[in-house]
Amino acid sequence: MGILEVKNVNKRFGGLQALGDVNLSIRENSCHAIIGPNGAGKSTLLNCLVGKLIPDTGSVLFDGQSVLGRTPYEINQMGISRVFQTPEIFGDLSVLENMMIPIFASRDGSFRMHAIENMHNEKAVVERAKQVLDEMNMLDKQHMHAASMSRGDKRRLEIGMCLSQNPRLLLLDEPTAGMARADTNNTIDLLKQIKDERDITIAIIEHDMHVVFSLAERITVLAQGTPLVEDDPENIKGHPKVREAYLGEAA
Amino acid sequence: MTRTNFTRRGVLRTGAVAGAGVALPTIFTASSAAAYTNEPTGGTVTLGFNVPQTGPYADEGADELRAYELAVEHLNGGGDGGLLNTFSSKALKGNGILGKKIEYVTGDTQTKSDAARASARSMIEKDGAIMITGGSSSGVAVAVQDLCQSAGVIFMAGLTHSNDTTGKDKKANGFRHFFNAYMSGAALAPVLAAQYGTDRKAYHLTADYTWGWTQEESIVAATEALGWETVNTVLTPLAATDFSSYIAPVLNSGADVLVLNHYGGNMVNSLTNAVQFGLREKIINNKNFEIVVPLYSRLMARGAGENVKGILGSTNWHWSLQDEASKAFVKSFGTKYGFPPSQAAQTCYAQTLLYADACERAGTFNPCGIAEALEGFEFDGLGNGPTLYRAEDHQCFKDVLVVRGKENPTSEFDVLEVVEVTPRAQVEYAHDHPMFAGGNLGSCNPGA
Amino acid sequence: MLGLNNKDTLLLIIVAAITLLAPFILNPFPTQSAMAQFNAGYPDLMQRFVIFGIFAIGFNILFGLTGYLSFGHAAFLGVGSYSAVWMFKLLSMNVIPAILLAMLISGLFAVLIGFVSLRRSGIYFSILTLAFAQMSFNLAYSVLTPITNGETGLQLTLNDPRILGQVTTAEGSIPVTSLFGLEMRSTYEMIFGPWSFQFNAGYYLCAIIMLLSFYIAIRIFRSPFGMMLRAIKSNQTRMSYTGLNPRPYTLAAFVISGMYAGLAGGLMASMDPLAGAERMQWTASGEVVLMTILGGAGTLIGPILGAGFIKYFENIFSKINDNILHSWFAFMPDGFENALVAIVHPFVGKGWHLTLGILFMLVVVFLPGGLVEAGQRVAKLFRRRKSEKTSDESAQSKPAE
Amino acid sequence: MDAIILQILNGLDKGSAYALIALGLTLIFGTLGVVNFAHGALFMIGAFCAVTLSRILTLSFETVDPTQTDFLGQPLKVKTTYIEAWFGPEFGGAMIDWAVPLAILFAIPIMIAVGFIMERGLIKHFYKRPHADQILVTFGLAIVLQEIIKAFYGANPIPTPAPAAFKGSFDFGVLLGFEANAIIYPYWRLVYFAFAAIIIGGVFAFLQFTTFGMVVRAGMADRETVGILGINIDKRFTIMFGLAAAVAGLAGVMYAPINSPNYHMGMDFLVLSFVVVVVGGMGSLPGAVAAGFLLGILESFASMNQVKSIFPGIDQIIIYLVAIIILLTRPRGLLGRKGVMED
Repeated sequence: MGILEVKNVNKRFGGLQALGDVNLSIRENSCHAIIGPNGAGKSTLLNCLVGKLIPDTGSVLFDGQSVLGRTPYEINQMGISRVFQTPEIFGDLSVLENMMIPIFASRDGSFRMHAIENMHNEKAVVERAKQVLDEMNMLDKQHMHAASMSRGDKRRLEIGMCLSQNPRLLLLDEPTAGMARADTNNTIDLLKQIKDERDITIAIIEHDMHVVFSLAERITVLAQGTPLVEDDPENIKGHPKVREAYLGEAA
Repeated sequence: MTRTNFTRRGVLRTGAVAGAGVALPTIFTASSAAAYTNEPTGGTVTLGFNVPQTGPYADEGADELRAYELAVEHLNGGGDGGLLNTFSSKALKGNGILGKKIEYVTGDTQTKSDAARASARSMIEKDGAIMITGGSSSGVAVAVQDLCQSAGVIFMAGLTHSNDTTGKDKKANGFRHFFNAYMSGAALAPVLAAQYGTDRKAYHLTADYTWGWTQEESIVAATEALGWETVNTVLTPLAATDFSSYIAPVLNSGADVLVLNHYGGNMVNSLTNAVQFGLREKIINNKNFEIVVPLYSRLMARGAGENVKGILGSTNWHWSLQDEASKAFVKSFGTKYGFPPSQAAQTCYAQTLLYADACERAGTFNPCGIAEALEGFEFDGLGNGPTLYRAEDHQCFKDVLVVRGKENPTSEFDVLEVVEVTPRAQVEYAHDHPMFAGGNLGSCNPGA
Repeated sequence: MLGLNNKDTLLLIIVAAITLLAPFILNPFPTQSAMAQFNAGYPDLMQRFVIFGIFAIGFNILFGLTGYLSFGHAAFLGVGSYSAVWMFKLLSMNVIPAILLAMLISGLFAVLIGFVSLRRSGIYFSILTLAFAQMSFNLAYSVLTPITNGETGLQLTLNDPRILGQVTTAEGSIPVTSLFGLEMRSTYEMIFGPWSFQFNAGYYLCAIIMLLSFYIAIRIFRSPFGMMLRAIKSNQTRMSYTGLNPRPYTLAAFVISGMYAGLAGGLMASMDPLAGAERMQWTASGEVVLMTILGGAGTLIGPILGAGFIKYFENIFSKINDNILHSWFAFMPDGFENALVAIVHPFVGKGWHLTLGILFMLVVVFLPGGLVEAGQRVAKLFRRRKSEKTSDESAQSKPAE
Repeated sequence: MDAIILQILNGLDKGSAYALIALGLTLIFGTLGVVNFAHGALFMIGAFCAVTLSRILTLSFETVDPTQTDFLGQPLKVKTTYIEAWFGPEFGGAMIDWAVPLAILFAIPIMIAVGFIMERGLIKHFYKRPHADQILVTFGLAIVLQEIIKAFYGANPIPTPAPAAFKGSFDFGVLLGFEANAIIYPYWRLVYFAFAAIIIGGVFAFLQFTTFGMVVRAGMADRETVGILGINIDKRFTIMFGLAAAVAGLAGVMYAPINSPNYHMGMDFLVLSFVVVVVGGMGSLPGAVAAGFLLGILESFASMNQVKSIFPGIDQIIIYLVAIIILLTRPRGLLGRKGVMED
């Protein structure tokens, strides 16, 4: 029984079958990649996991509890954090503040009226935020305006924000899309380090095979809304169906 | 700018020293050395002219202001003396009021109760105005009158036509020269009956706020007393600009007269719309369909252009009146500004003179003395014939004009013609008449 | 001090000093001088400055922090005023219960409107709030006249019950608003040479409440809650994927700012017990938007500056007439004098709207951050002159005041 | 039944004005992303184009008529217009009579010029600025434009009658078999409705069938892509602004006989037209038109006595009530697209 169990999930948009009978099981503390050609339904699937979309049929269980019908913030509070394709950070806030918000969210839940409380009395949160920034090697940037950072740093910050919540499942949506090679490698190193140092499950949607094969322990190939194969990376590389549906096409 | 800053710093220092000494402060308002609010001490006395300078009534406000400036000029002994020569009371000598030269401050009511009060308060608190006058709507008049009552200064209302100003909202410190909705009804109804017959069915469109309601009530009562039937009364939103959806059903209702209880922009638009719908060419119940606008303002009527031709209404005063006082006023005003005065200008001019005269006769600027001098004051020579300032409600009683939109105007000012001068006796009413009940004049407040 | 950092404490102290010394600062010109026209140190306007300051501070908590642009905030001000006047009519002339009720009722009203309007964001939210406010105004002007007294505005009468206070004074007038016997209108006048300064009880009550509101606003700005609100403005998607529910945060901000508006309305009624329906009209809502943007949205001091700026123009410029112009330029030869009067004439008195419109455009074109930016630029100019070595600090972004 | 038809007709007419103003607003929103609070002022300027033309046509010289006297008792100065003096009373009189329709020709260049100047001089600096700044600057501009008009024409409404040929009203009721006077409708309002239909149709055809229009529509759908294609968007934006100004101005010209123009008529319409645009859905031209007519008709229905007797004061709030209901049931208005003006 994996930490995330997707069973028979279907999703239609009008006439388009975006997801057809998707079954997926992600083992705890593994790194699971979901790959597939454009329009294979990867993002739709991801959106079904985080509460942005509700599947027409099927079930999604996280640690034995259904996530269906819950809002994104409720699902986050259950322990799922999401990293977006283009980094979603609080651009108008400083880096340190960006980091404090998820820590508050983990501590106080989805809403708390701490309007008169003083930031000085939140030393624990500040310390924790600085600690995570330090881990991300971003402590020197803590006073920067988040929006003014490079894309790689934004990505790093976003991942750091997710990690600060100690999520049990980290969902990454094409974390290196649009990045320069150097930034991509940095991100891979960062994710490797996370994988090695923490008890965390990572699910990654990715286009870049370099990233996938550097990180993934298990790979699911999605094509036309249906899982084609699920196997270890070595087996996927040579799998004829995958070549046909994906690599062959891409190559 | 730098100099200003130095001054300010100087003030701060000296102020702090003075504050430390606790020597100088004196109290005023609640209990002070002065006998009443803003008692003039120097050689001048300040009046506050509070008129709409922005918003839809800005032109009316501008005309009021012209009249005030003219009145001040005449009272200070300038110009041709205007109505000082025709006024029945001869207390005024053209040397200001009680020997003090008149100065004035102006403000913008914006035709909003709040803004009008703010403006009036600033005149009283900052400029030391001893009397506030002006305004172009009843809401503003009532609101400012209430303020003047509590501040302890006299309020001489400008253009305000609602019964409430001297009815349920009357105040001891407030005085109205202008006529009111009841008088409009009382003056208009007999003329309507004479012109259009007593067997008429009326349809009222009424602006949905206090003034509209009192006017509708007054006109309905006056016309029904003469045999008219009221088919329907419909309230229209103040903010409405297009009245077509209210006017279109009129023809089909069986009514043969449309009464527009609208003022200002509302009146211009509803009348224009009604004429557009061709109501006036229709024959209903074998009678010509007629439109009535109970309260006319010449300034506003100009906005309706040709549509006012032949339409009956009432007005406080009109420049074509041929009595000596009206002629003198038109001459002074016309010579100075190049066009004839409006009814708003006339009432504001008259109010200023009446106030100054009351001060002279009372020998004081104390509001209580002035109120006493004005209460029950009978006068003539201000353009409205013999007039009484009634003591019970501070309402002037005088002749009311029934006018009609002129068919062949000779100039852009020549919009209305006087059909009948309704004598004062016909528009008088008891001060406790039900339409005016519920108020309490209270006692005069000198503010000190 | 007071749980604020040094910079905020300094700001609060400066604002407090300016507010408390306003009767001096706003009356820099001797009473009889020609420039006395520009004096603003009389009770009514000083009260207005701080009351609209409170209104704008509250509006800024919503707009400046969350970015939700409400176009119906005047409705809360109006509701607050009506509640306060009703309190004067029914209970007593003490301002405390009136102000409390004003805040309570406007808070409830804000919960109701906010709950519905906050289901949408952006301009859809703005139009929803506008629609609610316009409905309130239109109804208050017409159908609801029994509660609001329509066109005239709700006012006190000699027939009000006032169960805990006196119905009429000994002289037979309507009693005046007071704070446990201290009449709001009582004024000490201090004559110092050619100057006169007015110290008004009502103003000081408003000023103290304004300082308190300002202090609370600073605390909110600097609190975790304030940070959450800024996060909402910055990125709602990230907000909800971080496990935070934006809706209660925005609703809380909406209600807080609604209560600020109600407080302002209650104070307005306490200073002058008449509540006109116009203060709920969309133009009044627009005015507070303009005040906030003009001063600098999202900054602490900006809204107060904006409020002061607009109210100054409304009250001082509208009162300048040709007579006064002539007295200013009287020292010049006649031809010059008349020419100058003719040039200035369109911008003052009945033309004050024109001046205001031009200034709106100038400020927004040249000072995108509002009046606060002007201050910052001047400050920066001085700082640069003083020392060149602050490069490290200025590179860091800091939230504006 | 006749009452309902009557109110539908009235609503169509009100709706025409709303739709025309909202159309221009939406064009500006959709293409330029600018919240234009000065749009009402453009409508007002349009109406004053009509006033101005009729003033120009009635420019006159004065002759003294000793037989009559003016209000000061001096001999009356009689005014004769130059037009009548030059072209004879018949033709000259006809030109004065037809001032409003003629003003359409007069207004088009003026409005386009005003639009160009506004866009080049002011608005273009605000494309990248927050909406709040756009609101402030265009609101300031609206006040300035208003005050300028007020300085020239005063605050009172100025009568601007339609040509005599369009006076009176048409009896639809008789046509449909109702009794006389059941459904009457002024001729000029019919003209206004037809005019609005032509303008709306023209704008749609322009956007649909011209290359320029296609680029603009593409720009409304996705500004970035069009920018990437290397098309000079700036120039087109200026032209769009001119077009929107012309639409608003023409709406104003033709509206002048319906309600006498005054300097603040733009502000009266501004709030309503914003509601219309939003109810229609930001950035949707058909939405703006549909919402204009819908709200116009509902407003007319709400003013029926039968309706008012059930809900007193409903005509005061109907537009806002409908706006709230629509926005709550359809998050982006009637035909709005996702992501426009939601931040």
